[in-house]
Amino acid sequence: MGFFLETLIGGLMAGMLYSLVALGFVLIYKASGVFNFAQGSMVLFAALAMARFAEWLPHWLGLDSLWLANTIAFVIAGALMFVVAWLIERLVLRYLVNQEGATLLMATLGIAYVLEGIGTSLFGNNIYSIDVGMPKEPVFILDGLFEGGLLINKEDFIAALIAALLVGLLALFFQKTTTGRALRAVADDHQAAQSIGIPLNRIWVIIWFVAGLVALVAGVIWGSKLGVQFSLVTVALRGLPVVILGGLTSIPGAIIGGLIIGVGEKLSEVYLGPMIGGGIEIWFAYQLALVFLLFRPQGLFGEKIIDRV
Amino acid sequence: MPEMASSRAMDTFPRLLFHHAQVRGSKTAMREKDLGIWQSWSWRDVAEQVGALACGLAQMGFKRGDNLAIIGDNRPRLYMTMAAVQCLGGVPVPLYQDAVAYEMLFVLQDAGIRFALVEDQEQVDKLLEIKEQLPLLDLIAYDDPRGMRHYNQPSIHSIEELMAMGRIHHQNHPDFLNDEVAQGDSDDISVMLYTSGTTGKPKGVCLTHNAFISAARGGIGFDHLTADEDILSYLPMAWVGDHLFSYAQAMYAGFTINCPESGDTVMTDLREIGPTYYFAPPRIFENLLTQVMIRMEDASIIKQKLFHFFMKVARRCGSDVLDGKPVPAGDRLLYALGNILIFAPLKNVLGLSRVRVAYTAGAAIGPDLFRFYRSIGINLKQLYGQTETCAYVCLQPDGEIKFDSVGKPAPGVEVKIADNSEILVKGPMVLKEYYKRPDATAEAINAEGYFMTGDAGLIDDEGHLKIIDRAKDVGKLANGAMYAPNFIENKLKFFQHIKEAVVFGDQREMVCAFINIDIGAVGNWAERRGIAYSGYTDLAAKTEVYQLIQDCIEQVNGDLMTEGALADSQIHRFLILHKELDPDDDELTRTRKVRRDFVAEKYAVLISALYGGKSSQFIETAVKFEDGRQGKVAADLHIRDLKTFGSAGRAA
Amino acid sequence: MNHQIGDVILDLKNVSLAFGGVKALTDISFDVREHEIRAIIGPNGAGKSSMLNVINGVYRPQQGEIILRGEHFARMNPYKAAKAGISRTFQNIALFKGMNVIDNMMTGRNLKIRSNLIQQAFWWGPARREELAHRAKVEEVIDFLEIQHIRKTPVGRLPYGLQKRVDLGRALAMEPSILLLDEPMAGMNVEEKQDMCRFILDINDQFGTTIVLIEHDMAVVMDISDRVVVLDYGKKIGDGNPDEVRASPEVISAYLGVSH
Amino acid sequence: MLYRENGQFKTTYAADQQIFPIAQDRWTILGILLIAFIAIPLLVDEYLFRAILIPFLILSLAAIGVNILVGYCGQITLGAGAFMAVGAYAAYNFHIRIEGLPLLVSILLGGLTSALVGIVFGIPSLRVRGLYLAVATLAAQFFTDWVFLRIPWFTDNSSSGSVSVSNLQVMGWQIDNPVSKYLFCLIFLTIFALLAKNMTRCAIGRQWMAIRDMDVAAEVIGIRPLFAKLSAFAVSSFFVGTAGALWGFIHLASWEPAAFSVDRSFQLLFMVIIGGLGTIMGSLFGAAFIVVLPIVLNQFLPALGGVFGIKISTAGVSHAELIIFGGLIVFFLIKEPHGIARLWSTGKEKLRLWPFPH
Repeated sequence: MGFFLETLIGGLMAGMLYSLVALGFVLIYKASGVFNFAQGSMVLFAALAMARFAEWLPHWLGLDSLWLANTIAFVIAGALMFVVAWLIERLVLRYLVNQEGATLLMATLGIAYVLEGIGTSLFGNNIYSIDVGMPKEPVFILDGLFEGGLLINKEDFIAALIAALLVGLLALFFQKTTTGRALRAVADDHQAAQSIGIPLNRIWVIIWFVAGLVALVAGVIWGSKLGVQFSLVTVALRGLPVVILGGLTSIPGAIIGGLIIGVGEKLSEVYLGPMIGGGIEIWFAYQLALVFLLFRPQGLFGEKIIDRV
Repeated sequence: MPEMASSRAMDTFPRLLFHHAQVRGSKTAMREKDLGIWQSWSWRDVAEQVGALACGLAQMGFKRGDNLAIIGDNRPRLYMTMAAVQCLGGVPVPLYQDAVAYEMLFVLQDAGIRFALVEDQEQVDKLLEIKEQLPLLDLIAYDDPRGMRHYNQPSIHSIEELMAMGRIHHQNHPDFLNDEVAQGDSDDISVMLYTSGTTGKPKGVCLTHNAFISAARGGIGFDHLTADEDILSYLPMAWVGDHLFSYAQAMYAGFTINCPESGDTVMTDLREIGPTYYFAPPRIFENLLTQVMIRMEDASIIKQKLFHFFMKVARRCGSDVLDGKPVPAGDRLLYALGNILIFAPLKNVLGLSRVRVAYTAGAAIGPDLFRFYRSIGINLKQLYGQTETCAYVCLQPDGEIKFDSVGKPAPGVEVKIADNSEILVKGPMVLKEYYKRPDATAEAINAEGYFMTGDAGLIDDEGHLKIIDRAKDVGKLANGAMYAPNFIENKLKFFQHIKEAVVFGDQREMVCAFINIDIGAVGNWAERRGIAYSGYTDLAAKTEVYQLIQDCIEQVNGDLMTEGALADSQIHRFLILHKELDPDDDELTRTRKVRRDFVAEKYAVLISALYGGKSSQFIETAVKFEDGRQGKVAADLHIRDLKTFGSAGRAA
Repeated sequence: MNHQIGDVILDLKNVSLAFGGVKALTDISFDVREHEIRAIIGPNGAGKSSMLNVINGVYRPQQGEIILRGEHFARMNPYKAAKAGISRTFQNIALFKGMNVIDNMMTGRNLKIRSNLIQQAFWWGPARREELAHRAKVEEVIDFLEIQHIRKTPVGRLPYGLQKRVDLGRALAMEPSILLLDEPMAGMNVEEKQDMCRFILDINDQFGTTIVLIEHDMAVVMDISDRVVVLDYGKKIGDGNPDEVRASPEVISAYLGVSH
Repeated sequence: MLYRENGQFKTTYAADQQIFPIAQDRWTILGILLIAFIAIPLLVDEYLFRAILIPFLILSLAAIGVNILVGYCGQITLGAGAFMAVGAYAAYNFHIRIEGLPLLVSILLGGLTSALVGIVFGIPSLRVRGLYLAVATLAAQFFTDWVFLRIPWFTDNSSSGSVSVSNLQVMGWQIDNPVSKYLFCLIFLTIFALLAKNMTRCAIGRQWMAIRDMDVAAEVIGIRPLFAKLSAFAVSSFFVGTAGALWGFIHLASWEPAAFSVDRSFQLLFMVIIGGLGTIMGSLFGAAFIVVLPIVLNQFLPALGGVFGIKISTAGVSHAELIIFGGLIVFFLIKEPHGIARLWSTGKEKLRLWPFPH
C-alpha cells in the first residue's frame, strides 16, 4: 500500500510537470489554432538561455550571488522568449492565417528546427546545469500512517508546487484580466474578436510569450533535474498525450490530463513494465490517451464537435 | 446502305456521299462534341443514317421537289438531313436558327414548307407559335429529345423515329433509295439559301448540285485540299459560306466536319480540334486579335517585351516567310526563334496551329488584322463571292496575297467589270433562279448570262479584283465628288475600339458618322486608366472615350486624304451612339450588316443634329432585351467636330 | 411513360429529435407519395433541415420511425438511405472542393462500383470498363444540367449558382428514387432560380423521381409542389396541397402572415 | 510554350481519362523514364547513388504512401516511420525465417504486414479527427519503437539490437552494387507510382478525397467512412512498409530501430507537405527536396564561409543546416502552401497558355 501510494504521489508530481508542458500547447492552440510542435524546442531554448546566462553573468558582472545571477538570467531568458514570440508572429503566423491545421503544424516543426539551430549555435550543445537551489534530498512523510512512511522527492515536490502555482496564476489571468478575456475571445472566434477591435497580432504575441514563459519554467524545472541538454526537446512529445487526453482547448483538461498521464505512466512502469521488458512509459501514455479518445474523441474537456449540414 | 454503282458520275451530293461510304467507309466524316468527347460518325455511318432518314421522310410523304426547312445549330444530324432530302430529290432550306418565329415566317411561307427538321424544343416551340399561319406544315421532326416528352401532336416526331421508320421502309423496299438517288440530276436544285434581305424581303436562291460541286471542286483544287482536312462547322447553316465549306467541300473532298458542343464552347472546341482548314468572317478574326491584345496587356513585362519584339520581326518578314520569298538570314533566324517563343504558342492557344488554309470573307478585313495573322504564319486568305455564286468568285492564290484585293477569279469563273464599275460574274456556280421570283432572276442575270453582283470594283494590272463598295451605295457628295460609305466605314471599323460605324454623306455637303464603340476593347482601355463606368451607354458618353475615338477618325481622315477621288469624303462630325446596333432591333441584318436606311430613319433626329451644327442631342430609344422584354435607353449625346486635311496635308 | 403520383413510398411516424435539451422536431408525421414533389416549408429554425437529416440518417431521432417502401426503420443511417435510393443536396453546398465537376459527380456513382481495389490499382479490365461506363452516365447528367462548359473545372472555382447545380448533379448521378433538396434555390438570382425550377420539374417528369424539397421562396414552392408540409418550431402545423395550405388559418398566422 | 494541343481531341472516354491526356506530357514522362533507366546508370558515380539517388527513390515511395493517407484521405499521420519499421522488420523476419523465400516476396510481405498493422492503428481514425488523430498516430510510432527495441524475437535475438541482411538477389540478379540497387528501387517506384496513380483516379481515390473534403456529404452519397479510411490506411501502410523494407534491405543492409524513429515520420510528412498534398508527383518532388537539401547545404555552407573568410565548424554547419532547413520549410508553407507540385502545375499551365498570362 505504501509503495503504491508512493508511486501514485510520484506520478501526480510528474504529472504536474506534464500539465505545465501541456498548458503551453493548449494556450497556443486556443488562441491561434496552431498545434505547436515547437513547444519542446521552446523549452530547450529557454532552458539553454537560462543556464548559460546564469553561468556567464557572474563572470561578466562579477556577481557572486547565485540567487541574483539566476534571477537576472531568468529575466533575460524571459525577454528572449518575448523576442521569439514576437518574431514568430511577425515572420510566420501572420502569413499563415486561415491555413489548415496540418500546414500550421508543419510550420511549427519548421520553427522548432530554427529554434534548435539558433539555440545551439548561440548557447552551445553540451549538457549544462541549472542550479536554482532546489533541495535534492528525499524526505519521508506520513510515517505515522505507514510503516516507514512515504518516500517523497523534495525536488519533485517543489517542482510540482511551482507548476501548480503557475497553472493557478494562468487560470486567474484568463478569468480576471482584460487581456485574458480578450485572449479567450480570440480563441472562441477570430472574426468576432477582430470585429470588436482586438488586434489579433498583438494577442498572438502575448499568447506565444506566455507559452514561452511556461516553457521557461518547465525548462528550469526539468533542467535542474536532468541537466539542460538536447533531449529536452522530447519533453514536448511527452506532453502530447496529455493534451489529447485533456482536450486541446481546455486548461483544466491539461491539468487533469497531466495528472492522469503522470500517474498512469508511473503505475504502468512499476507494475506492468517488468512483465514486458520495461521502458514502456512513453507509448503507454499514448495508448492510454488513444483508448480514451475512442470513447471521447474530443478529449476529456474538449468541445463536442457537432456536424452541421 | 445503298450499294451505288461507283461507275455513275459523282455529280450530285447523294452520289458523292455513297461514293465516300464505299472508298473511305471507315474514315471519320463527322464529329460532334457531345457528352464530353468527340462523338464520331464514319462515312459508312453517315451513309446509313442518311439512307434511313431519307426512307423515313419518304414514308412520311416527302416527295421529289418538296422543300424541307432545317433550323438549328450545326449538328451532324442536321447535315445528314440535308443529304437525305437531296437523296429524295427534295430541297433543304436552312434557316438562321437565332431568328425569332415571326422572322422565320416569311421564308417558311415563301418556300411552301411542309416538312421541317429542327434541333430542339426551342425551335419546335417557335414553329408551333406560328403554325396557324403555316397550313402546309405537317411534319416537325426534332433532333434533341430533351423536354419533348409531352409534345403529343401527331405532326411532331423525333429524328430517331423517322430513322426507325426508314429502316423498316428500307427492308420492305430495298431498291427505293437507289432508285431515288439514281433519278437525281446534277441540274436539280440542291439547296435553297435565303438572302439576308438587306433590302426588301429575303429571296430564295436556288443553287444546283452542279453549282456547288463546281465551286467545291474549284476551291479544293485551288488550295490542294485532301480528304484529311478537319474543319470546324460553327457558322450558321443557312449561310452560304458554311454550306460551301462544311457541306459541299466536305462532301466533295471527303474530309471531316466537326460540330462544336455549344455556342459557349466554340473557342475550347476550336482549340481541341485544331482545324486544318478554317473559315471565319473578319469579325471573328478581329475579336480573336482583340482578345490577344487584351490578354497580352496583363502579361508580365518580359513577355510583353518579347511579344512586341517578335511581332515587329513578324511584321517585317512574316508574310514573306509564309509566301516563300527570300528573307535575310538574320531575319529568318529571328523569325524561327519567334516562332518557338511566340507565334507557335499563340497559334496553339488560338486553336490555329494546324491550319493549312484559312479564309475570310463576307466583309472587308482590315489590313493590319489581315497582316497580323499572315505574319505569324497562318495562311489566311480572302475570298469573294455571294450567296448567288455559292460564295465563290475570287480567291487569293498562295504567294500572291495583296492586302487590299480579294484575289483572282477562281477556276471556272469569268469576271467582268461593267461600265458603272459593277462586278459581273459568269460560271457554273451562278444561281439557277430566285425561287418563284422570275422578275428578280431576270433583273440579276443579264442577257449575256452574267450575274450582276451589285458590288462595285475594279481589276488591277495583275488581274486582282478590288472591291470598293456596294454599287448602289456608291454616291456623290453635294460637290459631286465620289462617296463610298462602306469603304469609309470599313476603315473606321479596322480600329479595335470601334465596333460599328455608319457614315452619311450622299448628296450632302460633308460626311458625318455614328460610332459604336467596342465594349470589350474600350472597357479594358478604360479600366486600365481607372475610368469607372456602369455600362455601354455610360462608357460611350465619356469625354476620354470621345477623345479616343476622335483620334481614330482623324487618322482615317489622314488616310482618306491620300485616296484621290475619296479625299473629299473625310469625316467632319461624329457622335457615339448610346446603344449598340443590334439585329434584334432590326438595325443590323442577321449577318451583322448595317441597315443603313433603317438606321438613318430611326435616328433622323441625330442626323439633323449632326448637320445642324448642334453640339449635343437628346435621344430616347426603345430596345428589346434578350429575354424578349422591351425597354428604353435614353441619353444626351455629344457631337464633336473633327480635324480634316486638305490635299497639301494642312489642317483645315 | 407517364409518372402518375402513386402510393406512399416514404412515411414518417411521430418523429421527435432533440439536441441535448433543445427540441428540434416534435412528434412529426407525414408521408411522401411516389413521383410527387413534396415541399417542406416553415420559418427559419422550424426544423426543416433536421427533417431531411432524419430521413437520410445524418441525425438519429430519439422517437418515431421511418417507413420506406413498407420497411420499418427506427433510425436510418446515411449508407442505408443511399442504398435505398435516397440522395440529397445540401443547404450550404457540400461539394468536394478538391475535385473537379466530373469527379464530384463520379462519387455519386460510388454505390454502383463493383470492381475492387486491386483491379482499380491495376486499371484492370472491370475497373477500367466501369470507370468509362460511369463517366458516360455522368456526362448525361452534365448534359441534362447544361454544365458542359465547366466539366473539368475544380468546383471551388465555380460561382455559387453553378456549385448548387453541381451539387444537384452529384445527387442525380446516384439515379435516386427519392431526392431530397435542401433549399436548392437559396441565394440565387431570378434567372438561376428559373433554371433550377425547370431542372426540378424535369427531373420529376423525366425520371419520375420523388422529390422532397425545402424552400424559402413561397411562390416557387406553391408553384411546383404537389403537397406541402408546414413546420413551425419543430411542430407540424399544416399539411396538404398548396391551396389547402394557403387557406389554413394556422399556417397563415404562423408563417404566411409574417413577412420575411 | 512547348505545348501544341490543337488536334489532340478525344473521341473516347478512355482517351480522355488516361493519366497524361496531353501528348507532350506523355513524351516528357517517357523521356524521364529513359534517362532514369538508361542514362543515369551509365553516367552517375557511386557516391550519388548512395547518398542521393537510392534514398530519394525509397523515400519517394514512402512519401507516396504517406500522401495517400494525408493528402488524398486527409488523415494526418505522424507515425509513418513506424510503418517503415514494421515493413523492414517483417520483411527481415520473413527473409530469415522462411528458407528460400524470394527477396521480392519478402519485401512485399513486409509491405503487407505493415498494411495489416496500419489497419489496426487506423481504427481510431473512425472516431478521432484532425490533430487528435495526428497525435494518436504517434502512439503507433512509440509503440513500434519500443517493440523492436525491447522484444528480442523481432531482431532474431541479435545481441547488438541491430539486424542485417546480405547476398540479395532476384532471380539470379545480384543486388550488390549501387547501380543494381538503384535500378531495383527504381523499378519498385515506377510500378508503385503507377498503381497509386491508378487508385487515386478510380473510385477508391474519389472515396478517399470525398472523405477528406466533406465527410458528411461523402456518407450521404453512400461512401462508408470505415472502408474508405481503413483502405487508405492499408494502402498507405503497404507503400510505406514496402519502402521500409527497401530502406532496410537495399539502402542500409544493417539497421537498428533508430533508423525509423519519429524523426523519420516528420521527415516523410515534410516531404508530402512541401511536395504537395494530394499529388503523386508532389511526393517525388518533396522527397527530392528533403533528400538533396541537407547535402547541398553541407557542401555549400563551408564553401560560403570560406568566401567570407569564416571557418565554419562541423557543428556550426549542422546548426546552420537546422536553421536553414526550418526556415525554408516555413518559407515554403507561406509562399506555396500547396507545395512544389502546385508550382509545377502552375508552371505547366503557364506553358500551356504561353504567351498569355491567363
